[in-house]
Amino acid sequence: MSDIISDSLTIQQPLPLAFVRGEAVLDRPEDLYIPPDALEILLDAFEGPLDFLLYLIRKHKFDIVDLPVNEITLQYMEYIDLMQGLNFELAAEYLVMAAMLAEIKSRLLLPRHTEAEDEEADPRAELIRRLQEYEVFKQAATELDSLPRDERDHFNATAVLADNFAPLLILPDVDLAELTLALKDIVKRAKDFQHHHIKREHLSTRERMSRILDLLSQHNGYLAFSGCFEVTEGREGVVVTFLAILELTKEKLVEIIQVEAYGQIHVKLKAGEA
Amino acid sequence: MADKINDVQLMQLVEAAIFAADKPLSSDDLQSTVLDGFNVSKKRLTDTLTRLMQDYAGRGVTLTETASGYRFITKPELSDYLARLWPERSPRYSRAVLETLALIAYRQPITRGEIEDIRGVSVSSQIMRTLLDRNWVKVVGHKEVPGRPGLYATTKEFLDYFGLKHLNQLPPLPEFQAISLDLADTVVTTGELH
Amino acid sequence: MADKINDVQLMQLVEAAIFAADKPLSSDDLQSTVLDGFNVSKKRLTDTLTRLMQDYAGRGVTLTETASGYRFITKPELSDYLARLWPERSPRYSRAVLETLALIAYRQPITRGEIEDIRGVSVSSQIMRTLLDRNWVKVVGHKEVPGRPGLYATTKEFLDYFGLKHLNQLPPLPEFQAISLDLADTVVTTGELH
Repeated sequence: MSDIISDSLTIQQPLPLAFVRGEAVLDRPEDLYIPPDALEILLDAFEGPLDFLLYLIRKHKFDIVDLPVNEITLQYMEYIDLMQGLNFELAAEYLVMAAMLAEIKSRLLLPRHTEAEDEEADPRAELIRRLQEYEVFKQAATELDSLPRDERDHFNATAVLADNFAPLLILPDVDLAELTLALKDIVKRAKDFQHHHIKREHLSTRERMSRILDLLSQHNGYLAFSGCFEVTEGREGVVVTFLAILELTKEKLVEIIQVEAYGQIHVKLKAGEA
Repeated sequence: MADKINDVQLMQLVEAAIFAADKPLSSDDLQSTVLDGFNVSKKRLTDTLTRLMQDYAGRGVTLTETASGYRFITKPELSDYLARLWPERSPRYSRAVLETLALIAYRQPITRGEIEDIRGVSVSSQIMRTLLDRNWVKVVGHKEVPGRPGLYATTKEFLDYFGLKHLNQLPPLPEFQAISLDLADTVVTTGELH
Repeated sequence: MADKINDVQLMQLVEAAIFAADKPLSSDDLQSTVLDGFNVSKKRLTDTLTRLMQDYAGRGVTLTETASGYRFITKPELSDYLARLWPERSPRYSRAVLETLALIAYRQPITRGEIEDIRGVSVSSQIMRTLLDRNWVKVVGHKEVPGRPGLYATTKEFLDYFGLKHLNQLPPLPEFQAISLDLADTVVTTGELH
């Protein structure tokens, strides 16, 4: 650390800085005086050398655009030296800035040829630009901090869900092919342990059986035989219904009742089924 | 200190506190937090809460007092719609569910026992519940055998879901027809008709 | 399906949804969830939201719109009292965090190196972590320079947190004062003056 310091100081060789340092403590302007034990705390309050420089400039009511390098460098070096003297760990950025200030100062002191001036930028220009830019964002940060924000200026207003709330359940999709595939698996398994009958019963009859049972349930389990038929279905439909009723009878799911000869025939669900 | 607070401010503060708190707030909670230092009488606070309840009576959320305090709760009538804010995807159906559904579709009306006989494994109540809850199958009657087991058949919703007009639009399964799955030995020959 | 919903029901449903949701809800969010199937026109929904805003104008909570959508928040004037509900909340952020955030907000997309150049100090990983963990900033790409450093930008959550709808609602940046160094003069005089 001290090596870096002596390096940066050598850059300022032409300046009587050692002399200034000797006078520093006595000459410090009152508004800038900070007790040494508060220095570390002070430094913590700055966001780096640009922030610190801005503070010095503002304290002296200088204008950034007219950066008085000598004054500022003087002040800056005083603090840096003081802190070095007190063995404070200074962030490298502060030392780099010290070097930069010293360099600007020395360049300003060099005599220049008038013809070359147009091409050669003022050595302060870059630092001024950086100070200005930093100050803009420093202020932007303050404004951002003053915007009303969550958890400090406003809080989320929420309501809890009523007791009867239940999340929407998205049910799985099933493809028809999955059904037939499942059935093929069953058949494959069944083949292994079943004896084979040839049976060519068409689905329509089984479906109609379901429908008649359903229809009967809706009519308290009792329906006129003719009521089971849908004449508009045509001959084929009537035959399917008839076969379904016979099949249901055979499986003892329904009874066919006729109280007297040529009387009304009824279909009844077995055993008081309703 | 006992600062003044007018009725409007009091109501806004109580309202905002109950909305913002992450748990129900009792009158005591309110007094010891947001109202601390205002010296609001018990009666005045109760009146404020009553007034708030009235204000929210016709709204989408209502102020309710529960055992642990006051909180805003969404109107129960809206729950079905609010449910769509948090959809939950249920897992895919198991092989057992699909096989059971297939058997009911192709062999209806069929009892659970018959399904078990054909599948060679037992069919859990959970499987039947899944299919019944989905409204794809229903009990259309009971078989007159000991225990009177329910006879399952597919529903109109089942046909609608699979885009079918009739069951006979189900893909034909030649292998399935060639093998007898009918353990009850009720072989009928109706083949000529269709 | 396009079910009917009357104005009162619509307002209650929208109100309850915004109160119940755990994040702000946009018009699109509302349409695709709670209003799905109701066929509510864009205008009708906007009118409903405007009406709700008016209804809550004098209350302790207000309906506001930020980048991600609508939500109810407590009235800012009440914050000092409401803060007593959470004795140790309301996180404060250091100047370093705020300056870094301001740079990302106004100069996005920006690399960490560029932030360091402007601030004149290094930006600790801790600072970036704080901003990333809060979901206020995210890496939106990489700059095509050696090391391919991440380019940071602010998020919708950042806007929501600061109650903004768009980035252009951020306070305008103060203008630079033009650098007015008269080179010929200053170079000569500086040396003499100091």
